[in-house]
Amino acid sequence: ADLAPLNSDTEKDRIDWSQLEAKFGAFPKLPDGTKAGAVSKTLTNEYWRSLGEGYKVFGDRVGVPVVYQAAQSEGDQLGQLTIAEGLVTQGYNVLLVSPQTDSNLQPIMEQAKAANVPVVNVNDAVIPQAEHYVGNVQRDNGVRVAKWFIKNRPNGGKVAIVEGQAGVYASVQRTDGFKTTITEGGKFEVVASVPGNWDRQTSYDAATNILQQHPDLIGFYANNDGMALGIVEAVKAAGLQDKVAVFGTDGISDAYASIRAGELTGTVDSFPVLTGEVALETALRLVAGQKLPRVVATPQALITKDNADRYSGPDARKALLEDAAVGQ
Amino acid sequence: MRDAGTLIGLIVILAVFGALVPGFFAERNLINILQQSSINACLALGMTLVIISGGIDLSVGPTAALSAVISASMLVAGVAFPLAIAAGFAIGLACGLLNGVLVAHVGLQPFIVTLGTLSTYRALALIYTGGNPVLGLPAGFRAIFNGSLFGLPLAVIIVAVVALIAWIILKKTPFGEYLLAVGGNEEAAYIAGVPIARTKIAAYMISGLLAALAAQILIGRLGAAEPILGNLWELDAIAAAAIGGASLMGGKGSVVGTILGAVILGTMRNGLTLMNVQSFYQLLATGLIILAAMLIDRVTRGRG
Amino acid sequence: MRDAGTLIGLIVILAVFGALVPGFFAERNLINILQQSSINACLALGMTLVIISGGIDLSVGPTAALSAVISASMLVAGVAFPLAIAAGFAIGLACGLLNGVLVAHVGLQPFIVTLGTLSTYRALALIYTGGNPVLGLPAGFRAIFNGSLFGLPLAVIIVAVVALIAWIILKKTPFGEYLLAVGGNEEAAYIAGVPIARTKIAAYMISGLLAALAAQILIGRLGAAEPILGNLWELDAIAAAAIGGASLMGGKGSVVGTILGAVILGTMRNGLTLMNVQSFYQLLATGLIILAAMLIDRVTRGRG
Amino acid sequence: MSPRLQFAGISKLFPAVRALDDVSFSVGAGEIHGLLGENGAGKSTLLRILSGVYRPTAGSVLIDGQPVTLNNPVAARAAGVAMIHQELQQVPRLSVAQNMFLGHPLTRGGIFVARSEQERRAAAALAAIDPSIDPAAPLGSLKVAQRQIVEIARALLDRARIVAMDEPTSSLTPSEFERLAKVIAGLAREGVAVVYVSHKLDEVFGICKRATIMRDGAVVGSVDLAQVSEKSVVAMMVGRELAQEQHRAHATGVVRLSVRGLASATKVHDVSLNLNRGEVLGIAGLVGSGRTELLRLLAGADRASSGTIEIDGKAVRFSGPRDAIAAGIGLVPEERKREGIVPLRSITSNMALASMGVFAPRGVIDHRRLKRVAAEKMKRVNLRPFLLDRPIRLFSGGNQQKAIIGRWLAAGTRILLFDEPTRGIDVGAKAEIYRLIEELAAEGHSVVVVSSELPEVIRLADRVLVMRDGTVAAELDRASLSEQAIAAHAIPQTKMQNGQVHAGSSAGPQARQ
Ligand SMILES: Nc1ncnc2c1ncn2[C@@H]1O[C@H](COP(=O)(O)OP(=O)(O)OP(=O)(O)O)[C@@H](O)[C@H]1O
Ligand SMILES: Nc1ncnc2c1ncn2[C@@H]1O[C@H](COP(=O)(O)OP(=O)(O)OP(=O)(O)O)[C@@H](O)[C@H]1O
Ligand SMILES: [Mg+2]
Ligand SMILES: [Mg+2]
Repeated sequence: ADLAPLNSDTEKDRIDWSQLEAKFGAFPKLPDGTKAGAVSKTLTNEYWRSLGEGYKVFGDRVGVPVVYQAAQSEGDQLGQLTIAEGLVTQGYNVLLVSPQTDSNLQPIMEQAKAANVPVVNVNDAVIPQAEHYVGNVQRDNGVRVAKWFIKNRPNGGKVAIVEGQAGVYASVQRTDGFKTTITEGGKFEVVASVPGNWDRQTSYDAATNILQQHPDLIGFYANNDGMALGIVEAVKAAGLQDKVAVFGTDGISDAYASIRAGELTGTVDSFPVLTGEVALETALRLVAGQKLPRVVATPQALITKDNADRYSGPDARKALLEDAAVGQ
Repeated sequence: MRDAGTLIGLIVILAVFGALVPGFFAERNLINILQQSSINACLALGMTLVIISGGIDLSVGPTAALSAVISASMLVAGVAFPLAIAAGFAIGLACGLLNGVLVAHVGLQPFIVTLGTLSTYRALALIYTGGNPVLGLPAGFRAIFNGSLFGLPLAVIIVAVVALIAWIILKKTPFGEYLLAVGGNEEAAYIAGVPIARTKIAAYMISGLLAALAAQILIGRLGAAEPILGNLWELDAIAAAAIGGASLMGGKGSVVGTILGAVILGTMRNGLTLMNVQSFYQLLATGLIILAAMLIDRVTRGRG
Repeated sequence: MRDAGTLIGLIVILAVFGALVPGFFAERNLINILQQSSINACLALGMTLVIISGGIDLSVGPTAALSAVISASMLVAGVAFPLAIAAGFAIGLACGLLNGVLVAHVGLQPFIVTLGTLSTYRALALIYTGGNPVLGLPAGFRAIFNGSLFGLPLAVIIVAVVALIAWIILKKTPFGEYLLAVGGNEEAAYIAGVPIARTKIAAYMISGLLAALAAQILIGRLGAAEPILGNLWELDAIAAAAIGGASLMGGKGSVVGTILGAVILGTMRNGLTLMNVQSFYQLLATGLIILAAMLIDRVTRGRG
Repeated sequence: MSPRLQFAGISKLFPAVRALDDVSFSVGAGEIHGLLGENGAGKSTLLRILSGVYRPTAGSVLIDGQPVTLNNPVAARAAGVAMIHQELQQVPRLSVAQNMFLGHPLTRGGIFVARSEQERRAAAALAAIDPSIDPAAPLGSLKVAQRQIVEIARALLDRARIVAMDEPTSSLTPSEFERLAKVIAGLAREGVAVVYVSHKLDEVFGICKRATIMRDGAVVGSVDLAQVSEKSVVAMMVGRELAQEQHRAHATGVVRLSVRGLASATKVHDVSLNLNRGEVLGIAGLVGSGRTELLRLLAGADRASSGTIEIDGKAVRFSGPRDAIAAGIGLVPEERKREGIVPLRSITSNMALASMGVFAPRGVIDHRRLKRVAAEKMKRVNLRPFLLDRPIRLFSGGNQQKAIIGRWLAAGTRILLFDEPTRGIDVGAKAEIYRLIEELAAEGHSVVVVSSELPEVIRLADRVLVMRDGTVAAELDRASLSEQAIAAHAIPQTKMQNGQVHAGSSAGPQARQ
């Protein structure tokens, strides 16, 4: 049967990560010699390294070797396909892929199907034919930041967005989530939405220009943390750190450090290590023959100075489980 | 034989991976290498002709993207395959034409012209699609580029045919002589009656056409066309041509060498992946192997 | 005056933005433009010298990244500023030296050499840092590159001084003549006794040094050194040099033109951001403005 | 006393070619020594070894009896060798003075180039031959002849012990040669050893006492020029007696090419001429009189601003050389390296470039036919060495020229335009080219020959047009043809009076602002 093209943000057949054990029981026994292969976008971004860490943590826990590879740069679409094809050839029992784009790993879906290997699409770009997806809701990143502004800046004002690479799924979704949510009430005005190309320097320059034109700006939303940290420097250089709130996305460690130092206002952490653990668990449950919902949602949380400690360190998982329980 | 150096380079690389990676020489893997090299080889062939003519085409990736999204959206809208494919090719030719006219008639530097059109064509692809991928290509279309013949993927066969045609063009036709003459000494070629502008424009148009062909192969494989497809393709294509002995000063280049160059790059990617080399070290290896390939070539071919 | 065309291009662009963007000509914004152009200008100056010598340096971004992460990690480890900065400069020189030796002594094509080192240096920076940014640069260090003098950001003044030195080198010293000669007619230069290899190597080393300087300015500004810093810098630097009249065939280029080229690109980015042009259209504008700048240049300067 | 310069057993092997075979001879201090030989005899190769550009495969160079190692041009210069290269070795974007001091600029404090001092000294060196050349002008703005003078002047700057001149006068006029001869004599008086290569035998006989003659890379002999005749020297060069041929006319009364009021945007004004079937039309004039530009207009290489061209009574318009070639016109250009050859390509490819359509009737090149035609045409022009697949850049200038003539033979061109057809070409090949031109005329081709060598014009032309300041100043038929007659029409009257026979002196230093 043909699957409808997946939209990970709206798919009905979904389950929250916190309910995996409750609904599908303890982690099952795996066939001997099970090994997992994973490929992600690039290791030049901490987010993807943390995801790999999560794979390894869970793999070690259940005694499954995991090979984790990444393309040489973000946007290296065919290179990533080559890597994924190599993994299929080498006979891994399950593949975890975080594609560069919605379609560049499409052939893998077919090759893996032919080889009877389940594929789990982990985060970011969404392969329409994916049978399994583990990750967060990209749009929600932007929505959460917008809600912070609506709650904490009740008088509204001017805000600006610094986007990632033009045309990239995560970038489009995050931007759209923020823009749509924040403009709903009519109090906020998005005065600029410009490309930062995932690049710190570009974002710094863009923020400088925006601040110069709109000195009364009250906040920035950046599609990732690297860009947000560049913006923070620009805000500091303009002497506006008390007036302008800056938010990033991803929750890399530098972002936490900056939040604790009172510079970056906040970020939306999507807990890459935990995501990696959940993704591998999902993948291995599939190997064991369990039938799981199409989407397993992983946690997200808006991190600010107040709650930074709660979501970092050893107790993060517990905190997130609590959040999940509240949310249910 | 001028391409011997490149061939030796390829053999060395194959031998090293063969020794290090079990199953490297499995038929399935060798076919994988060819398939994975085919798109770059396709682009690199066009690039070779442009480079021989004394130019360079940085816009191949965005040309492919523009061609892909337009073909794809026509296909999704139900247009007949031949028409949709033809439209994609026409886009490729048009992109090449603009590059060629700016270089040949207006007299701008090829590097800058195609740097400008690199952004322009990409922007057009993004604007046309609103940044979204075009999904749901008909299975029939995908079958065209996804089939096999004699156990070889059709994409490989198509590119082999293109290579043969390019070889014939370069070795057996007046146009090939004109390319070499224009790149070798434009002034002399002019006095000898070579149609300079037409020759250059044709080279860019072929490059555009082959970018469009690469796009068709790719979207057939992927089942979707994205406006950001083809990112950084130009660097791989140039690297393949240069490893194959093309001189960026013009007047010099080889179809066989370029194909070998593309296969060297493909082999390297494949082998490093199979060895599970971490991506930073893969990047390192990529850089070093490009340098090594040029060094081997240099040593075996001698100065000049 | 050869740079008049470039100047006219800049004036046109300034006039257009001035008309469209309120406050565009505010002193603060003009300073912004200069500051935002300064890093590219710094790189483009080195690139200009390399291009004049008949080469190209695609590795400036990764050179800067390698220099940045090494300086930064020394600074964070508490090494004295001058030592850490000197180490960064030494890295830049070493990267340039390797490029230069491969081009001048081994005789490889500049495009391919620096395409190879582009990957290699980037990989080294990533491996060295494990992919993580180096954070927490001492405030004292940051102050060096972040200060102002006479109301101008220090970065701008530093680059202006570099430009002046580059201008003197090109116009007044034997080395400048050698660069023009080597790029203009290498054989003639050799026969005349110009030290070909040394001249080329020096050009690449200057380019590496200026990439390192750009890196210091940037990490001073951002307070962090990332191994992925400097992505695609080479294209901007080449575009600035080419808009400024440098010929990628060698033997031709202008310091003043390059600076104007860098300011044109900086102005464009600034103006488009201030106009809040959507990202796809910004990309389109970037491409079209590069083409337009070359056309204006072409028309005002005439053939050749 | 040992000679100033001695070549001892020099051999040079290139891939597939033995360019020099055990060459030995010597040149004394204060001697002007001619070096003669056909194209490809090895003269340039020998001098390139002397100037450190090539290294010999065997043998050595001795200066004042001491063996010297000349590994590169810098070492050669340090050993006291200055060289004027056959191919102009210059950087067009640098100024005249910068070119002259390239590689060893004068500096202030070792840091800055002392431009004004360089220009002063350059002007002094140039003054001996052509004071009108502005040392501050970009070299690229100079005409070929002036560039050659710059090249000569550069060699004079060094206080060299040995000056090697490889065809220094190939684009100079006789009057410029006269000045050069004085300069060379001055050098000899100062004890400099001069090696002088030229295909113009009268020059060699005029200024040299002794000469060494080479053939196929080996020395045939050294002779005392006072004791031998030109004819016997030529015989030594070519290995046989060259018959002194007389002009033979083949012109018919049928007009093939008719030009009326032709003008270019720059240099040519109101040129009208007729060219008949079988006719050889000579065009003489001073350097800069617009001859090259006229030929370029006729060949479609430049656009005419006004005027008409008719071929066989039909008006034609050229938007490029392609049109002219289609109409049956072909140009053998003046600057062979820049406008003639595609250096990396073979003789065959270079020959076939203008007639690819002929060799590829169905779109694909018929290589068998191409090879056959190439062999035939290259035999006809007597290419040496007869290696049709070898890149043309490895051939001597004369043989490159032959390949370009072969290009038009292969293209079936009916109107051939020769611009300085024998510049840098040896007596043997020259005779061959003259014979070719006459054969072509006899076959009914129409030929235009632009030449600065008046004997050449007189030898070949059925009729001569003299150009002055971009227009036709006179037409001379064979009856009234003489060097004096040509000179009288070529030289502007005012210049005649003060004896200044120079083109382009209006661009002199005084005129510069
Ligand atoms: N770099 C090279 N590689 C191979 N062969 C060469 C090279 N340079 C010269 N030759 C060959 O060496 C021979 C001697 O050439 P050379 O240029 O010395 O002749 P020449 O006497 O100066 O002739 P001309 O009168 O035409 O200048 C020729 O056969 C030429 O083709
Ligand atoms: N492409 C060009 N652009 C500008 N000026 C030119 C060009 N070609 C020739 N000239 C100039 O036109 C004038 C006529 O030169 P031309 O070469 O036609 O003279 P010529 O009689 O053939 O002399 P020569 O013996 O030097 O060839 C010269 O002053 C020359 O510098
Ligand atoms: Mg010679
Ligand atoms: Mg002339």
